[in-house]
Amino acid sequence: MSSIALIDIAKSWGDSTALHAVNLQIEPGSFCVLLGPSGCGKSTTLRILAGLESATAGRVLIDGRDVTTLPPAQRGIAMVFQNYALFPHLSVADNITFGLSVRKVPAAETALRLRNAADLLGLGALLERRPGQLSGGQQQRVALGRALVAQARVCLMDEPLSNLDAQLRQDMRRELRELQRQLGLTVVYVTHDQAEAMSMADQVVLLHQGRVEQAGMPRDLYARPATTFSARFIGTPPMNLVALESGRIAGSDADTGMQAATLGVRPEAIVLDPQGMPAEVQSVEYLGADLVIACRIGSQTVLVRTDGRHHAESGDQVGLRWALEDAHGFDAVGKRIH
Amino acid sequence: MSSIALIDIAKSWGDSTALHAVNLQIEPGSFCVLLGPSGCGKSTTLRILAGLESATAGRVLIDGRDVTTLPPAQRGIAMVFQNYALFPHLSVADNITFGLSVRKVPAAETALRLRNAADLLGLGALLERRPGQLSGGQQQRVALGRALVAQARVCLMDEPLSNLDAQLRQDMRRELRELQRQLGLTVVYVTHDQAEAMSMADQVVLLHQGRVEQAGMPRDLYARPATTFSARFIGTPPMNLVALESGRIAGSDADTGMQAATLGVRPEAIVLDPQGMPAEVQSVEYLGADLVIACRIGSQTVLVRTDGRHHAESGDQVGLRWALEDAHGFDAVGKRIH
Amino acid sequence: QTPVEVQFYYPVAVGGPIAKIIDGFAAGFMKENPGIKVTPIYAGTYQETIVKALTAHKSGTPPVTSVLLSTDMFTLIDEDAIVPFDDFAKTADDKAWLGGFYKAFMMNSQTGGKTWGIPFQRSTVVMYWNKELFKEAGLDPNKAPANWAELKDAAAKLTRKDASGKVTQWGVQIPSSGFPYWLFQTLTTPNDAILANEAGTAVKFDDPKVVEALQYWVDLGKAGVHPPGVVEWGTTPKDFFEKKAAIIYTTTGNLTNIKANAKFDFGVGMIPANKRKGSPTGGGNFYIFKKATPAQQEASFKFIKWITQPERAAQWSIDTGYVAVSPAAYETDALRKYGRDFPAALVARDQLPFSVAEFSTHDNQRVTKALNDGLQAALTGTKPPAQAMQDSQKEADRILRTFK
Amino acid sequence: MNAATQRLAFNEPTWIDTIAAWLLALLWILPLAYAVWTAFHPAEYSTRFALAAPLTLDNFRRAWEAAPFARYFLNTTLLVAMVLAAQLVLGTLAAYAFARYEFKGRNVAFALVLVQLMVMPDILLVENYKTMARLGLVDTLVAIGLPYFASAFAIFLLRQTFMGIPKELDEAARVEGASAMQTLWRVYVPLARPVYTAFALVSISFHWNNFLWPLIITNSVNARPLTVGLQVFSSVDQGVDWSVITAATLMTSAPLLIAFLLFQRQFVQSFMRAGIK
Amino acid sequence: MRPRAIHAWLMLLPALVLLVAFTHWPAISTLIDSFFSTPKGKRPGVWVGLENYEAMVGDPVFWKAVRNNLWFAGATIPTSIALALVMALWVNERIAGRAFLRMAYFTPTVLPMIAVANIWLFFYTPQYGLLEQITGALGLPSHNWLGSPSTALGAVTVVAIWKEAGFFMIFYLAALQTLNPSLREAAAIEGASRWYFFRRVQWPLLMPTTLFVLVNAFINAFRMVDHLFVLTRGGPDNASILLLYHLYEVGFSFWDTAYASTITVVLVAVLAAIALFQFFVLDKRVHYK
Ligand SMILES: Nc1ncnc2c1ncn2[C@@H]1O[C@H](COP(=O)(O)OP(=O)(O)OP(=O)(O)O)[C@@H](O)[C@H]1O
Ligand SMILES: Nc1ncnc2c1ncn2[C@@H]1O[C@H](COP(=O)(O)OP(=O)(O)OP(=O)(O)O)[C@@H](O)[C@H]1O
Ligand SMILES: [Mg+2]
Ligand SMILES: [Mg+2]
Repeated sequence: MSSIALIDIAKSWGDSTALHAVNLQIEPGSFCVLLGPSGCGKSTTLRILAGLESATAGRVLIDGRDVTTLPPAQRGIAMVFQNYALFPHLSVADNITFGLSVRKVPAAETALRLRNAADLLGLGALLERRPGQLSGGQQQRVALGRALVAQARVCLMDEPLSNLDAQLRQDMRRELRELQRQLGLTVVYVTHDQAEAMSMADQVVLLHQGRVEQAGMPRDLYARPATTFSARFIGTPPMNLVALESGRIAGSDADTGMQAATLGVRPEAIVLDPQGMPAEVQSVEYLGADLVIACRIGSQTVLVRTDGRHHAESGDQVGLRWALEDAHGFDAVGKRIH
Repeated sequence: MSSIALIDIAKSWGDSTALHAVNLQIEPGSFCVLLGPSGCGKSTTLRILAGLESATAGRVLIDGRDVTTLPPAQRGIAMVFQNYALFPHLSVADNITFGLSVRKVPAAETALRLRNAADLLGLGALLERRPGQLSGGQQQRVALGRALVAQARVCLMDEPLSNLDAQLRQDMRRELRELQRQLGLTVVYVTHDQAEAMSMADQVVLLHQGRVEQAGMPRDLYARPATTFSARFIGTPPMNLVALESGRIAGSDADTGMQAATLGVRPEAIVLDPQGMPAEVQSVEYLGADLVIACRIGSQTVLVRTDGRHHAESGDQVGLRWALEDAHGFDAVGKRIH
Repeated sequence: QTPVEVQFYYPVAVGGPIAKIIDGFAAGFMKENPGIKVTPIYAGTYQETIVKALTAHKSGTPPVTSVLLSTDMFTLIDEDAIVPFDDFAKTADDKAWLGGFYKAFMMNSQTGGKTWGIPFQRSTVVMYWNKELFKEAGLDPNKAPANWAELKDAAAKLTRKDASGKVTQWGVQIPSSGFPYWLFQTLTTPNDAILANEAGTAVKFDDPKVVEALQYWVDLGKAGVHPPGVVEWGTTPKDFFEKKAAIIYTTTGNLTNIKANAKFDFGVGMIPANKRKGSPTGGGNFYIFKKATPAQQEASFKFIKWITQPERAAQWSIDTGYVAVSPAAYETDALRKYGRDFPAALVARDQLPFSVAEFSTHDNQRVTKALNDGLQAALTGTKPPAQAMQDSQKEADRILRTFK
Repeated sequence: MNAATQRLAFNEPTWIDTIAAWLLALLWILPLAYAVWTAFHPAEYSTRFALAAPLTLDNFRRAWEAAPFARYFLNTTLLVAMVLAAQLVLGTLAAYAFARYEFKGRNVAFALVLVQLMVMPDILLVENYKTMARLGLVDTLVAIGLPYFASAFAIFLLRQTFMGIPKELDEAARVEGASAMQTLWRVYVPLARPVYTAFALVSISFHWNNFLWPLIITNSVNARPLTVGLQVFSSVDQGVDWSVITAATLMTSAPLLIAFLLFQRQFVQSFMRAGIK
Repeated sequence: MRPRAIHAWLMLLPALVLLVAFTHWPAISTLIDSFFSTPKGKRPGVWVGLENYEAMVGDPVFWKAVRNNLWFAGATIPTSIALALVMALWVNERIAGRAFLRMAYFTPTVLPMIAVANIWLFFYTPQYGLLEQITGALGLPSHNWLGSPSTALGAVTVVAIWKEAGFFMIFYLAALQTLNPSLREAAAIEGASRWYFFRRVQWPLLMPTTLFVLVNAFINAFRMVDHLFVLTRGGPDNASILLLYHLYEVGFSFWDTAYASTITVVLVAVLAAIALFQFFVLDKRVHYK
């Protein structure tokens, strides 16, 4: 089990700065998920951790040891690259066992690990293929396999499941989590999938424009977003942020009884209740299990998530209601006040 | 607006067969989503449609015209590649406008389309960069941009949003759908994201091992899966498939009143009700808005999706209930019976 | 006692199994002289051989002896690479041997009263003519043109054109690529001009007789009986076989080749005379290198003397087509018989009394190039002959300045 | 992605290209074609192209007998193999250092390497002869090869190639714990295969045909390469005997031509981004 | 020094040692020789300063060689590179008889120059040479290609182009094989013509190879003289003389080693300056990640 610390890490390429003084503490044996919009610096953070990119400033500690200038091979890490980076000239089997053969792991052990990984990832029938003969998802699984067999103490994964179907992803998540617990791996995991972040993470780190916006347990981030950015970023559909004018929803008389610049309320926290706040249905999105209804109150639009078997049509008049504890208040600069 | 038809399309590489006699009819101006597990042949279908891969058998019609042997350029298509296929030596702007300059679109028009696409995709500040200087998601957006500015009548997209964060993906979906409607594009879209498939598609085609498993409107696929495969593939968490022994859930006395080999019921259709079928909580997964509880009845495990604010612990005794119309019956080979 | 080892570089400049013959000689010599081990080393063309020899010399490990062009004598002396033979010729027998070579060959082998080279594979330029074409042109096939006037005359008759006026057969062809100066000597010598002095320190390119000789050559071209421009040496025999040229000037070394490949009756004759008869000699001499040990030098002297004995010289001549280097060789039974069966082989010998040294001076190649450039300039019409020769003379004077 | 095996014909040569390519090829192969014609016919057909010309192997017999070609073949094969092996090893190491390492003096070092391209080896004959004499290597195969072991041409070529290898793969290998040497050997070298093939073909051809230096530095049949044997026929004192030259040429070049036909199959799409998104 | 730098130097070491021993060291001694007179036999070379350089400036043959060489370079470099590219583009694709075409283009590299030059000699021979047989059949007048000053240089240039194009073809071919085929697909979707695809995609991505080829073509234009020894020997009257040939004459015929060193020094210095300029200026622009 390895702990990881990033201390004041910054990274720029010429004028463009990808990371500004990122600080991060990851407990040994924990599963840390990096979350954030595209281009916020997740991969860069991972690559600095791996030693593939040199930080412009700051230090990287693994197990308390300063590894800032150490080459990747000496950091005891495994990594799944966002772009897979498979060796095109090697078969799937050789790709997966590349690291093992480099480290001269005995043949029997290698074969065992390969078989396990291939079974886990459903690659058993493809071991002789070259990467060029695989589908996108299969390539991604090979990349994942390569990192798994390494059994490094620290495993960095950059969107390792993004090209897999829901089913498989679901299975993989479970397996990964299990593996991580079993082997006591410290995992740093980049994803843009909320569900993934929520279900897997011990700690979620939300990055925004090269800064840590909020870090904490998943439930905390969901239940108590520290900023409007956090609030909107986590949850699908995102939290409704409604502009208030002295406690009333802007452009309406609906009083929320809140002293805040912005009111936040999650779509799934809103119930349709004819006695609730009057609103008009603007549009409806069908998502299978759920229906997402966009409703208008005053000048604001509020999304409501409800059961997929519901029927609603644009123009319908509905009432909205939510519990007080589901209402979040933010100040003018987007900071949580209550 | 262009219609598309695939007639008995098959594709093999040596021994391995990616597609077996695929038949597909896509209405002009419609949005067709290809869905299916990794490696099922989605990309291959798209590439055959594009003329990048030659089908081993069968014909491709676009607008009724047989284009089976036509080169890609003459098919009037645009495409987002699963692996992006960006030109590494060209700037983002040049990548996006590559096709326009091929077709000698006037400079003003080119600039306009570029600006629109860049705005839409949030690439405005990156136009001078090379692909190598972009994050994964940014690269994907460039690939998307290149297809969008082409304004071809048929647009093929291979997991165009897989590397974007939820927020952006949400926005992009909406924009894409709007653009498609506005321009009357015929879109064939590969995704592994259920929500995407459900919310965007006019028609969903579910592929399985190189065959069309089921094709239809999203709601149909969700509401009336034709096979157990469809049933499990669509919906997250997937539909519970419970083995029945003469109407009872295997290993228990719980009578479902169903004459089927397998009973299907969606996790979101199950309500926790102390009066319901008795079950024991095995594990709990927290997903922010939702909580997924795995419960045991007899020898079977049933997932239940419930409100994220619920609390449940492994070992709790609960009762499960569902409406009769939410129960699906399948025969021994997995075909729907009612 | 270990035998004295004699490394011996030799070039191959003609076809045939030269290497085998040389190896045979070496083996024969070693049988008679068990204390000496001769190692013949093939060293490419003449040019490559001297490059190899001098490179080795400059690195301190030259061969003991080598066959190199007779014209390289001054170069080798200037490089201080060789020793004269006089030092080794101590006995009367040796001296007699030294005196036994044709005078024409010794002209290139001696300077300053010393003998630096021993003639070995020597040749001279002769004229070959196609008897069939002579017959067709109404000329006597057995009588070769003997002087310039006859040559020009015959050439005119032998030149054929096709309907479009394109020449299909040239009357005479004197090659001028590579070493035009040598062929030029077949014109200057009959015009009674000698191009260089014996010491190799002065040349006479602007001598009116030289210019006149050049003018004659150029005029042959202008008259349309000789191909225009520079004529390739290497293809000249082929031109002859192909009946594209009725008369050619080329080396006696070509005799075997022409005999084998000409599908018609041909004649070999002396170079046509003008004021006198004459032709330059050519080919290679033995040299002994200075950096070899005295024992090696002695051994090589022995070998050279052995290999140039009349029987061997005769054999060498028959096998290769080179001219035998001494009158005695022509007196051997073998060569006599050969001469009887193939009289053409004796033309070179008969021409030798009139032959002169191949052009050679100090800083030889550079002076030669000055002459070659002038000749080619005149032949291609870039410069009038007199002008060309004056320019060459000036350049040569400049080069030879330091040797005066 | 899944491209390599089967592709539709788009942007591929048209029949016009095919014709043009063939015309150019016929032009290019003309000397070889001429060599074949001449070598297999009696000398009088060396300039005449009559269909009825009789075939003969006599030219080959004459050529074969003129020098100890069997031994020369052996020497040349050993020489070429030795030189190629050394060039590849040294060139690969140096190219990798130039392509993937940042260090002080890199540009100067590279300039020094490039200088070899401009310095013509023949100019260095005398000096190099002296060196070989000092090393006691004169008249050995090693002496022929040694000055060519470090090839600026190889280093330059491989450097260019290595620079084009996706950095992602280098990174992946390093993360997997591969040392620089392992990365080089297991990632760079296999990916650069077509370029290695190209270089090998060129280097083999060059050293198979190299003449002046081998002639000068060797004396005995035991150390001499084929070209020394071939040169016997190029003496122009007697004029060019095309029949035997071409026969000798075909005889000595045939292994190269066959090797080329076999090796050219190595030029297969080995594109380097197949596993990279 | 940082460990990575040490590592790098270690990898360079074997090559550098050999280069120094067999290139740089002799090159430096050549440089030194150029300031001395040619040693002749017992007379050792003496310091003459720049005298050799002055002699070179006054040597008309040298200047003739320079002019010829510039012309030769101007003709061979662009032509052979262009042809090499076209050939490589062809034989990179599935074209009928691909193996044969590849071999045909590569023959100039395989065949020994000694023999090849003699074959070209036949091609150029007046009256019955191949060229004459063809032009004769077309009713054109006979011409002595190698023997007239106006065509000799052109004739040797053609041989050089023949040799170089096939040589460079192989490197372009190898480079083309490593291009990402996805790009071709993307371009095909966008409707790019072959020319457009070449111009916008293949050509820029081949730049590292082009740089390599360019530097070599440039140097070869001053180094390729083998065929001259057989074809024209620089003649007639220096009409086809090239610098290196002149250098050979001076060095190995005239044995004027000091003057040969002088020409070598100038030639190498100029070539190095231009080649290194090409390299260091272009190199930054040709590599894309
Ligand atoms: N060049 C090839 N040679 C052999 N098999 C191939 C080749 N390309 C693809 N395949 C196989 O064909 C099948 C279909 O591939 P395809 O790329 O269409 O899958 P996909 O549905 O797009 O999967 P994913 O969601 O993982 O991208 C896969 O099993 C794949 O391994
Ligand atoms: N080589 C580079 N030069 C300049 N800017 C770069 C370079 N590499 C990345 N960037 C920029 O740095 C920022 C962070 O990139 P990074 O790859 O870390 O994003 P990310 O969070 O992984 O995004 P994504 O989810 O899209 O993969 C991006 O804005 C990107 O454009
Ligand atoms: Mg990223
Ligand atoms: Mg795919």
